This record gives sequence, C-alpha cells and structure tokens, in this order.
Amino acid sequence: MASLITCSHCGPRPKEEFTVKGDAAIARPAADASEDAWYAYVYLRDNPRGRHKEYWHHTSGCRRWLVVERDTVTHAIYAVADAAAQGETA
Amino acid sequence: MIATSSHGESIMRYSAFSVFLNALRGNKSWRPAWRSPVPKNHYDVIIVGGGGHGLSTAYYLAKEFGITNVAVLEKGYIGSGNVGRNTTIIRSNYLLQGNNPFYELSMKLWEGLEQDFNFNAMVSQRGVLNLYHSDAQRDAYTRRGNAMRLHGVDADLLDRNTVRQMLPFLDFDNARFPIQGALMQKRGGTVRHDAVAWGYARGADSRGVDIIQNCEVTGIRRENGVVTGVETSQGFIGCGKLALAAAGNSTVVADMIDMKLPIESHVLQAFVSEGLKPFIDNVVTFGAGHFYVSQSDKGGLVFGGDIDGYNSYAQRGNLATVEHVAEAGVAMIPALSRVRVLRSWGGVMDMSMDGSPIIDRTHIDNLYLNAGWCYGGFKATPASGFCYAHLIARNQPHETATAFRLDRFARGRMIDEKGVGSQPNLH
Amino acid sequence: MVDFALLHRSALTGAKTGAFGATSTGSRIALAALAEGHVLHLLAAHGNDDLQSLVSQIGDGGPYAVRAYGPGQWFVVGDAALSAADFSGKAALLANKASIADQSHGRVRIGISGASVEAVLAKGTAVDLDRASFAIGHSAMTLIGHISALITRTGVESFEVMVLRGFAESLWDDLIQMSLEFGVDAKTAD
Amino acid sequence: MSSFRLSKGGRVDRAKPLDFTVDGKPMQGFSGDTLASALLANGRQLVGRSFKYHRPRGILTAGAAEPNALVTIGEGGRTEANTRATLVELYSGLKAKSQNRWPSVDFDLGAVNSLLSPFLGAGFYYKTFMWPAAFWEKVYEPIIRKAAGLGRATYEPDPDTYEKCWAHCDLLVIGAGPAGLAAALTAGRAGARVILANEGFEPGGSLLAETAAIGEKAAADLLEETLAELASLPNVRIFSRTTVFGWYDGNVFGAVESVQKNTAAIDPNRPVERLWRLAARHAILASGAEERPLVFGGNDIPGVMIAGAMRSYLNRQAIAPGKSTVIFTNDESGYRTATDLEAAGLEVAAIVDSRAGTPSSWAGRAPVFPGAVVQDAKGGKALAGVTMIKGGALQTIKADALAMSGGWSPIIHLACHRGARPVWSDANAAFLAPETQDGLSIAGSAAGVGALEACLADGAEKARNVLRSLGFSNASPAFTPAVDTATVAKPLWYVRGAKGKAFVDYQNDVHLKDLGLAVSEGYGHVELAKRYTTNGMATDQGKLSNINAIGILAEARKVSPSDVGTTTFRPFYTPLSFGALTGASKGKHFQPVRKSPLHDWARKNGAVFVETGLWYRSSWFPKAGETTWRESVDREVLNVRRNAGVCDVSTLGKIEIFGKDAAEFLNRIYCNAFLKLPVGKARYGLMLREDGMIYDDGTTSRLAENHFFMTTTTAYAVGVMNHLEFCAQALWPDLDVQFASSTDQWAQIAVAGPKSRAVLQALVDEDISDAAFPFLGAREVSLFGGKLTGRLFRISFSGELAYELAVPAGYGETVADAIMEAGSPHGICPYGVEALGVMRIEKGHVTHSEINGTVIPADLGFAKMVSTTKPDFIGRAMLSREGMLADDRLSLVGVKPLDPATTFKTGSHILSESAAPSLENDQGYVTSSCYSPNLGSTIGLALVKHGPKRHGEHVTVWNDLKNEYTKAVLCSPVFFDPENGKLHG
Repeated sequence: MASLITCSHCGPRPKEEFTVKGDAAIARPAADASEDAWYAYVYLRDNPRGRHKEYWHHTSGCRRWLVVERDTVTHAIYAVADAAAQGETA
Repeated sequence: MIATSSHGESIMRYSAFSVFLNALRGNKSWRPAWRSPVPKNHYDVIIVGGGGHGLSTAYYLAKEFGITNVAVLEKGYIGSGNVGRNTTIIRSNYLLQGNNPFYELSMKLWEGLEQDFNFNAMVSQRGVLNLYHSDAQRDAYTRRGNAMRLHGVDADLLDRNTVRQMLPFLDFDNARFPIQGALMQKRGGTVRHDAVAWGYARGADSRGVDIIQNCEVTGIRRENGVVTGVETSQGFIGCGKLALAAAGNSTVVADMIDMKLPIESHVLQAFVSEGLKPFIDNVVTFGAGHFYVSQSDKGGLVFGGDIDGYNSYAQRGNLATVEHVAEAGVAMIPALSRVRVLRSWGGVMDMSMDGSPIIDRTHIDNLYLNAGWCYGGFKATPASGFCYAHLIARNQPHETATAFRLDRFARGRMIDEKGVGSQPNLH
Repeated sequence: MVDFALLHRSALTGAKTGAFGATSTGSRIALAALAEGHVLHLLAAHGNDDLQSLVSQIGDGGPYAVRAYGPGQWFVVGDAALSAADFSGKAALLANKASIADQSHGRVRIGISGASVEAVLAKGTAVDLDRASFAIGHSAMTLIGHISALITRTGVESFEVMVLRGFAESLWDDLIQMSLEFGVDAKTAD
Repeated sequence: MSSFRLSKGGRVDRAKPLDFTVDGKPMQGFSGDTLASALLANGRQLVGRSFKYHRPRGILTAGAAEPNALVTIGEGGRTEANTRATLVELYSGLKAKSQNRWPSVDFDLGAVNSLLSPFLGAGFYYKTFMWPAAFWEKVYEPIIRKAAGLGRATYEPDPDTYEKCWAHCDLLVIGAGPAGLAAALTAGRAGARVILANEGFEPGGSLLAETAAIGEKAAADLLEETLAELASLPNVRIFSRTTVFGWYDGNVFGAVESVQKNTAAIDPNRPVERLWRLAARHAILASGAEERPLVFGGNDIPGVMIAGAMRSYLNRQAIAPGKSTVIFTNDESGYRTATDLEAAGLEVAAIVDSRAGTPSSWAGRAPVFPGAVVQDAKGGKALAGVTMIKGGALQTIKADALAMSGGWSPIIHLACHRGARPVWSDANAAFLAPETQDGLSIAGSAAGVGALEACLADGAEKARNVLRSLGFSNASPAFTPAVDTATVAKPLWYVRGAKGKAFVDYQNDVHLKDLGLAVSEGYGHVELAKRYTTNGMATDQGKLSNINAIGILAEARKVSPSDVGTTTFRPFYTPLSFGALTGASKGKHFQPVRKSPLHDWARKNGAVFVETGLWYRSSWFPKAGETTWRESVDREVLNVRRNAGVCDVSTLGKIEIFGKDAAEFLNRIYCNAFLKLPVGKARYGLMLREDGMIYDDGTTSRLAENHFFMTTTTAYAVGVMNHLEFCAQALWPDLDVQFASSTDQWAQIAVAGPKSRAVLQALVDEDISDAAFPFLGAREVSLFGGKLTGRLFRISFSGELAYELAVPAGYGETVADAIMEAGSPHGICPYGVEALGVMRIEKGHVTHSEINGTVIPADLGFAKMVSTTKPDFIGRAMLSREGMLADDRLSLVGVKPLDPATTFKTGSHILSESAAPSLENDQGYVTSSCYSPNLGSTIGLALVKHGPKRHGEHVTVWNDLKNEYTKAVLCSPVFFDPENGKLHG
C-alpha cells in the first residue's frame, strides 16, 4: 500500500516521506488507569483485517502526525486526518 | 520400499531405488504424498493452520507423543502461507537466553530432518554471514557470538580480510559504509521451503494425521469454558484440544474467542532473481542496510529486506521497499547491478511486541497458541512444532520454550533481541 | 580577549563547481549557491494557525520571502543577514502569537534553473511540479532522493531548493548528477 | 545475407547494416532488427539449451514471453545474463553469447541428461539424494547447483549509471498497440495529460506486424497518422522502450525505460536504464494478448514457432521462417500466418487445424487438414517434419518450420498485481481480469477483444468513459465503434498420444507427464503443481506455460479451468535489473553524507573520520610520529585531563522548544522533573519509552521562560524529534508547544579540561567564573567583544571542568580556530570521539552502548531520577511490572582486569570466577571497554545480574570468539574522580 498517501496538508506524497508508527485507534490511558489498561495500551492490538487507523508521520514533509484510516486487505485509504484534529474529535 | 502406516494404508518409502523402479515402470505407480480425507466428527487435537508450524506440530505429536487422532485444518492448500513464501534461511545465531537454545534445537532438528521424515528438503548448511560496518556492530556481534558459544552453538567473528577472501565480490573499496568483518555461523544455511511443508505433511499423514485442505475455520465453539470444536467451511468438527498455528492470521482466529493478542500483521517482501550459474555460496546479510541473500539450488538469488512497516493482510508490498532492498543489495554487491529480479512476493508476518514468538496455553484450558513468529518463523519450523507438540501433549512447555509465554509482556519479561520495544514494525 | 576576524564559512565552500555533463548549449541547467542571508523558521503558538498576513510582514518584501512549510509553520528567507536588532524586532512583532527559530545557518538555499529544470527535479521528488499545480511562489517540503528539502518555484524555469546545512554538499552533488544529461553549470560564489 | 532474409518488405532499414557477434562469430543485421530477428536472418535457429535436459532450443516468440532465446549480452561489468533476444534492439557492436551449454550450443555434453529423463521427473530430488546424510551437501548439491542456473553473472562492478524519476498524468496508457493508441489519441485530443508507455522500440503493437487493412487504410498508414497526431499534442508523452512492470497501491505504476541498451557507445551523461514511478489518476491496460503454444511431442524443436511471432518476423523484419512451413492451429491466427507466408512467396506445406470443418475464408494454396493434429514434431537441432494424425491415420509431412497457434490469452498480469483474481471465461476460452478496477481499465485484446478494428474502437471507447469520470466531459472516441468479428478457439490443451516430450514450460523443461505425475502424487492444486514441477517459475513467469498447465491439470483432475484457477500474478511483469531499482544510490552515494560545520576544521587539524549514521565524525587527531590510533587517543585523553581539549559535538541532536506549555511538556517527556528548571540552567534528562525502557538521554536547558533547548544523542536525534512531535500532536494536542530542529544551525564545540575556563574566557565577553557561571549554567553569551552571540552550557561528558559552546554554524570554524589559538598557551588539543569515549567510560557515563533498549533507569543507577511525584510521564506506568522490579535484572557495574597487563573486549560475557561456560551461568556482558591511560589498564562497563551488589567480586570475562578469558574484578562504574572534584573545579 501506500505508494502514495494524501497528506492532509501537502497532498499526495510517496511512502518514502513518511514514518509509520502503528495503531491509532488506541487511546493513551489516564495516568491513574489500571495496570491492565496500560498493558493493553502498550501491548495489545486489535490488528483488524479490514478497516484500520494508523499513525503516519510526514517526516520529510510538513512533519505532522496523521491518522490514516485504511483497509489492511485492499489497502484502500478511506481518510487521512491530522492527528491533533483527530484528538479533538475522539 | 513399501511400509505400512499406522492407519493401514501402504505408503511408499522414497529412495533412489524407488525413483529408479518407478522410472522403469513409466512413473505410473507413484501415489499421493498425503491423503485427502473427509474430516471425522472428532479429533483429540485439531491444529488450525496447515503451514510449516501446524504440519510439524502434527508430525511431532504423532511421532514423539503418539497422538495420532489429529487433524490439521488448512483454509487453502498446505504450505500456502509463509513456509512457501520466505527466503529459506535457517540459522540459530540468537542472542538472548529465551531464544538461543530454542533456535539451536531447531537447527539440530534441521540437521537430521530428511532422514527423519524421508523427504529431501535440501537442508544446506552453507554458512550465514552477518556483515558488520562499525565498532558498535562488531561489539554487538561479539556479544551475540559469545552468547551462542555459551550454548555450544558455532560462531566465528571474521575480520575484514577473512571476509574479503571468502566474498571478494562484496564492496570493499567504494562502500559508503566499509565492511569491517562478519559474524559467521557455519551451520546456518538454507532449506527448500516448500519441501518442508510437504515432508512434514507426508510424515504426519503416514502416521495417521488427517490433513484437510480447503477447510476454513469460521468459528470456535465453547461449552462450559472449554473449547469443544470448530465451525468450518466443511462443517463442525469436534476436538479435545485446539491448537492455533495461524501465523499472520492469528488475530483473525483469536477474534473468534474474543482473545486480543500482542500481535500485528505486517507484510514482508521477498524476491528471487533470474537463474544464474553459482554466484554466491553463503547466506550473507548486509549490516548497513536491509538486505540478505542466498542462492537457491535452481540458481535464483533469493533475497529480502525489511518489512514494509504497516499493518497488512495482503500478500503484496510497495515499490519503495523494493527499491530500498535493491539499493542495499547493490551497496553490498556492486555486480548485482546487471542482475535482473524476476519476482517479488509478500508474506503476512505475525509481528509480536518484542520480536519473539509465543508458544503457550491460553486463558482457556484446552486452547493453545503458537504465534508471533515475526519474520523468523521458517527457521523455527521444526522446533516450533516440536515444542508446541510437547506443550499440547504434556500441558507444560518444552524446556527450550519456557520463555515464550503470552503473559510475559504483562509481567515485564520481554525477549527483545533488537531492544526496540513494543513497536512491532521496528523488530 | 582574543580578537578574531569573524569569517563566515559558506556551507558549499568545498562543493564542486564548473561545467559538467552534456556539452549542450540550449537547455543547460544552472546551479547556484544562493546568499546565506537569513532563514527564519516561524512557529505559530497553539491556536494561532492563521497568521498569514502577520507572517508576510516578517519578510523583506521579496516576492518569495515567505514559504509555507506545514500548518502553522513558515520559513521566511532573504538575501541579507539580520542583525540582533532586526531579529528581536521581528520577534516582537510576533510576540505571543508565534516563535522564531533562527535557521540562517542551518539551512542552505540552492538555485536551480533551466528549460529542463522540472525534468531534473522529477528525478528526486514525487511532487507534481507541473506549472498548473505548482505555480510560481509555491513551496513544498519533500524528499529529493534521500534528502529532505523545501522546493519553491521562483520562475517559469527556476526553483529554489532549501536544505539542511549538513546535507547541502551531498544534495549539490546529487543535483549535478541529475542534470548531467542536459549539461550543468554549477557556481557556488561570485 | 542469407536466404532467410527476404529481399524486400518489412520495416528494417536495409541501408543501415549493423555488425554484431554471437559466440564470437560475426553476423550482420539491419536497423529495425531485434537480436532474435537478426539471428533468424543469419539462419541461426538454435540459440540455447534448456534448463534440465539441455535440449536444443530455438526462438519461439517475438516478445517478452520468450522462454528459450536467452543469451548473455555484453562484456566485463556490462555482462547481462539471461537477456531475451526477442527484446534486444539490435545495435552495432552487440556481443552475445549462448548459455547453459558446454562446450558449445551445437555440441552440449549436458544433453546426456535427456537420456536420464525418466529418472528426472518432477520432484525426483525430493525423493532421493538423502543417503548417506552427508552426501547431499558434499556431493549431490554442488553438482546440481553447477548444472542449474541459466547464464553466468559477472562479478565486475557496473560502469554505467541509472536513475529514477517520477511522472504524473491523468491517464496512463500501457501498451501502444491498436487499443492503446486509440485510447491515447482519444485522451490526448480531450486535453488530458497522457503518458503512453510502450515496451518495444517502435510503437504500434500488432499494427506493425499485421498486413490486414483497417477499413480503407493499411495498418501501417493508420499507425503513421496516429503517431504523428500524438506527437503533435504537447499533453501527450510517449515513453518508448518502457515496460510497465508493476501496479502498486495509490495507483502508482512502476516502469523501466531502456535508455541506452541499444548502443555499444554509452554516453556517460545519461543512464542506461531509468526507473519511472508513474502516478496516474487512471490507467488503461492495453497490453494485448499472448498466443498460446500447442502441447505436442517435440514442440520445442528449433523451427517450431508461435504463429503470430512468425508473422511478426515476416512482416516487420522480412524473415522467412524456412523453406516449407506447417501450420498447426485451432485459431484464425494460423491462417493469417499462412496467408502472409504465401503472399511473401513462401511455401506452406499444410494447415493442420484441430477444429472440425474447414474455415470457408481460406483461399490460399496450402492444403488444410481439419480435425487433425500434429502429434509429434521430428528433428534434432532443427525441424525435419511432423507427424500428423487425422482420423486415426498417421501422416508425415516434411517441413523445416512450424507455426502453432492455440488461441489467445489476454495479458492481464498487471491488472492482477493488487489482489484481483483472474476469472475464467468460457466465451473467451481464457482467463480475464475484471475490466474495471479502481484506477485501471482494460482495453483491446487484453480485455478479450479479438479483431483489430474492434480493438481500436474498444481503446477509444474505454478512454472516453475514463475521461468523462475524470472530468473531461468533452471527450469523444477517436475511432468509431466496430463489431468484433474474431472467433474464439476452443482450447486444445494438449495432443494425446505424443511420442516425444510435449513441453508445457519450455525453459524449465516441464512436460506433460510431469504435470500428470504431480496430480497423481497429490500436488494437483495449481500452486502445488507449480511448486512441485516448477511450471511457471521460469524467467517468463508462466506467460506461455501457465494457461496450458491449467488446462492440463483441469483435464487430469476432471474439473474446469475455472476450478483449477491461476497462480498469483506478482510483480514484476518482466525481470527488472537491480541497477534500475537502485538508481543513483550506489557506491559512495548509497546514502547521503551529512557533514558537521566543523568538518573542514577537523580535517585541517588532521582528523581521522568515522561514519556515524549519515555523519562523518572525527575519531582522533594523529600527530606526527604517532603510529597507532591508541597512541593518539591516549595522548588526547591525558591532555584533556591535564590541560584542555576541543571536541566537535555538532552532530548531537538539537531542538528548540517553544510555547507556554513547553515546561509541562518536557515534564511529561522526561522521567525526571523539568517543570521548575530555572531559566539559565541545564539539566540532564532521561527519556523513556512507554514500555519503561530508556529511549534517549541528553541535556535540556531553559533559555527563557517559554524557550528550551534540548540536546539528544547523535544516533537518536531523528527519532527523538519524531517522538516529541508525536506526543505533542497525537497525545497532548492541547498543549502549547512547538519544536524546531536546529541541529544544523549550530556548530557545537566542547571545551574540556582544567584549563577550559581560562581558554573560553578569552573569547567570551561575560564572566564565566565558577561563581558567575556554575556547573549546569546555560545562557546566551557574547563573543569577541560583541561580534557574535552564542550559547554556552557548562556541562561535561568527560568529567572535567567543561563547557559546550554553540555558535551559528557558518562561524563554527572561526570560533574553533579562536579556541585553539586561545588555548595554545594552555596546551589545548583537539580530541575525537574515541578520546571522548574513553573519558566517559572512566567516569561511568552511559551511552547507547548501555542504553540498548532493554534497560530501565534503575538498571543504570538512575532509580532516584525517576520522579515519584509527577502524575504522568511517558513510561511511568510500565515500570512497576514484576519483571522491572526483579532483582535478577542486569545492572550497571564497572569491570577491570586483575592483571593490568591483560585486557578484554566489549561484547565479552561475564562468568562467575569458577563457573563452567553455559547460558545458565551467564552473568552479563561488557557493554563498553577501553584502555584508560589514567588508570593504566583496560576498563569496562558491564550489565551484570545484581551488578551493584557485586563490587569486588572476581569474575571471568569470557570471549570465546577470541580465546580470551580474562580474570577481572567487578567494581564501581566510576573509575576516575568519583567525587567529581574536577567537574566542579
């Protein structure tokens, strides 16, 4: 996938410009959350076959973290949003 | 040359003589290497996944533990996953105590495999060399080589001149990151990957295991907290114990019992060049980029690099990674420039959160998990099956696989060879 | 007190210069090290992304002084070096709305021009440089080969490429290599 | 020239003869020839030997699917093995060699394998070579490897260059045959940005090879007109000699352009190949169709050729296939070949048509045998004749050429690269791909269209539809609709009763019986059959063989081809060179070089450089008379500790952090407290990963209330910046904090040693006495009487009184020179990262040798740094797990040999003094070591179980790789000045 990701700020760019980090559907727990919640955040993954949200950093472009929603089977991209904007709506 | 298997059918023992006799008869009396049975209603053990690990588990369950009422369920054809889609490398050059003895057990099993299952998988101990290009890499290899030797595994630290004598065609003169030397494991090498699946399948089948292809597991039935069987595309099949060995699809299967795993599925590409006359004898890995290469008996250079980096269940990768791999290849061996790459393919890797596998019981008593092989599953095939069979049969881990526990992350007992932490795409 | 003549060393002092590649006359590429004047990196404070008009006041009035980098971030460039007073004046203008990181020494500008300049840059970047979508004055931070750089179109057949100082010589060499088929004249200083 | 080249006709330029050699033998062809056509023109039918049986092989096709005519082209570093002669554009000076033969292609000893063929059936090697066990690797495998493989690659480096480009378009048209040209013209006229990629050196596809007229117009004329119009459209780019090899996500297509593969005189200013990444809004695949071979005995004898290929050689290059040709067909194509042969005055001995009933349209001279098949071809290195069966009766026909056509398979390879599976169509008797996928349509014979006019119409129509969806509402098709008049052949998968070997995959020598064997042994699944027999694994990736193999498997398994299915089409469409994929990134240019602003300063001071990531760093500065690196490093260390030294630390990552919440942000990023760091102060910080492991360390200074300056290690600079941005943007977007990487803005110079203050005070305008500027001071300073502003930090990695001075990079060299000059009376010297390393080990300071991703703060003695009062910071939560608290964790300790005359190396393991070497007894390992000139001994840092509790314990430092087993003692990791007296001096 991801020969091209359409950055919300820069337009379509090749994979080489990005750094991919991983699951963006998981939310960092509150500081006082249980150890189980933290364990789940750090180690457990839904790893869906299908729709999936993932963090991509436009490292060689605008340096924004993006949330890319895409399909892990077809590699179709449904949406790209700035991670900060994502945080506000989540 | 005709032996009688445990289930009463005769199987043909392979030998030069059998090939000769059959040739004289016009090759008309060869029989299927394994049966295509109709699934029984119930098995003592059902293994989900007819890849290398599932098949070797079935083989060792039957051979080592006498458990033969076993079915291996495969949604496609056997060996259609990563055992048929890798760079065929075997090695036991691991660093950490949790890994090292396990992979060495695997290497020992490779060394006797063909005579054991009467199928020539072309185990070829051509030597694996890991090049290093900096003092820091040399130090890391010194630590690793010594860890190997502590367990009696062969390891040698070669200096630049020795490497140059062995592999004069590497870039010693114009490299961006000059080669300083290499860690070598002489006993490492390659194996004809498909033949591993077929050999185990034939060996398991001959001992009574049912290998059922085109049988996709669609659900797991539970009663009173224990697993009673699986729903499949060929109907319900009951079982005493259920053993998952679904590699890249582990999450998909675990989802059927709402079990979340410390795993992400990622795609790793591999490549083969056009056939060449002997070009490179050993398996060589580049230390200043992602590239490893060996040459198959057919003449193709088999090579690969890093994973693409994103979650994927598609067996295909992207061009940027292909270019990245080729760049590293030419940086290591400039003469590759005029060699043509024939084919690229992608395998789906069950990347774990510390880069090491899981062979463990689960929260359900009769459900077992074998997963998290990352891109190192092929070399582990014999030991994975052996240790998994041990766990299933005895309900306790084999002594070389005690660290591969599912709860190790929660307990803070990760086995992190690379030290990159809980980001699977970095392992 | 050591009294020392303060010599400014250009990042491309040691870079190769001269004519390279094809001996063509028509469509040659010109590569030039531009003045290491000032490069200001502007970063909008939280919630102040819309500073376009204020940002334009930071520039020296040159046509392409302000280059969009990312959301809430700009580069303001000019040929003249700024004094400490200039700098604090500009900072004061942006007070509480944005910060300025002085990158005058950290970024190097290279001018590249010629009839085939788009073909040359297309050997490095995946950005579509077609004039219709990449007009004069437009900027894009992108990869050129393996090196990140900010590309700005400054004319029909000319671009500026701004790169981290440490990579400047490497990118310079790459741009020469990419231009060989057209012929290239590379000039670092007058 | 030979009788194989006709005296007239064709598209070759007889006025431009080209000299070339094959196996050293001089030959001549014309401009417009391929190597294959030139070989045929020279009467050279036998061009290679097959993989397993070393059977003589001739040219089978005229295109990319050629399995037989593989030759080695070029010499020295330009040697290219396995080159398809059918795709090589002939040039003057071309040197070709045949392959896989010894001693020669005409007399090949390997052909003895043919006699052994009954024993060499599919999968024979899996069943044997197992005894005795050691023999596989020592005896059998070396023989097999030597025999296997095709051409021989060179070990010489490639002298030529390559490059990679991007191109963008509205419509990419793949293939410049009738459908592709029609599509490109339609799109070009509509004003779309069009790229038309054509594999060959001449666009036109079948228009080049066919003699049929289109309407009133000859194919050649139509082609000429179309190309002229396309050339006049500025929005249309025609990429000739460009093969689209892969379809990737995001609708990016990979293509390779052969730029200088058609000349012996390479222009060094241009690449030999160019890799294109084509970003297309939409693409039309017009790759045509592949004509199927027929599977009968001896179907590989030189002289047997695909019918369409024979027609192409005849019409494009005026090649006569032989004196007398037999046509074996179940399709119209055979008749078209017969027509063209007869038109050229050549004899067609017979048309053997497996279909019942003679097609009424045949008006030629040759006799037609409907309902007949060629059972066996006869001959050795050349065809002598065929045995035909008609109505059960055998008949021999003499012929020196045979054209075969088994019908057509659309070339849908690219359309299946992104997961689509081919679907069997009974109507087309072929596998088709979905006609439209997101971003890709298929047109012309690739979509199963047969007749030429219909292909033109289809290409135009499909382009019009695509253009409308792309917003070109005025698009109209460049050609009028046409009815597809072509008939579809009923497949003849193989001929029964053949006496000789009937090949399915020519190159790999897979024949009919191998597939039968695979089915009977249980490898009947199409993928298993492929893997067991190697059918489809040759360099043509099954382009010719797969469809027949599927048909044969279907019949053997008594199912339809649809049930058998295909193997997976994967990139690359045709083999692709490493060179093209690599582009310019090779040799020294494998990765870019990053240079410190003090690089030239270091060089002029004699530095020896070392690659550190992309940077070059100065390792040490040898002086005249010093013969080993150790001499230089020892001197540098002693001098710094005695006097002063200067070290370039510009490569450290440097980040400006702004914002009202910058302090709060840092407080969450570091495990230790930062919220109340005073302005003007620096603090050492430990950054953890969320799993509790240390990620990176460095000092961060507060330059103003809302402005911090962070330094990171050189190695982790990029990662830390990404990490900060992640935390700010994804985790805590409400915080007001911004980052600017300023690594390249500053030349950063460490000045260390007891005299460092005196040296620096000579440059710095402000008072930097201990009282005015104590340890961990950090502030802007004025230099040279106000000429320059810099940043001064009183921090120390060496354990000495030390400073780091940051100045704008362009002034770095001046300032470093000034420091050297000011320090000259004090005996200052430059020192490199080696001496830096020695001094930090002497002080027990850690680097990424210790921070190796598996250590938590407590492991390195930093337990007290970890805040217990902060509510949250990255990594806090996971630190309380059992394994993090376990007392068997490896923790930091010093180690030194009992006998200072002995030594040890980093990477050695630690064993209890008398313990036997085993993993169970492994106590830990040496993470860093050096010779300390101050202690007169090797010293090291180690991570050891219960490390801090074991000071004074005797151990063995075990390095079996070097047979080095050093008796040593564990000790405090601080070897030098443990009270930090010097630091505060």
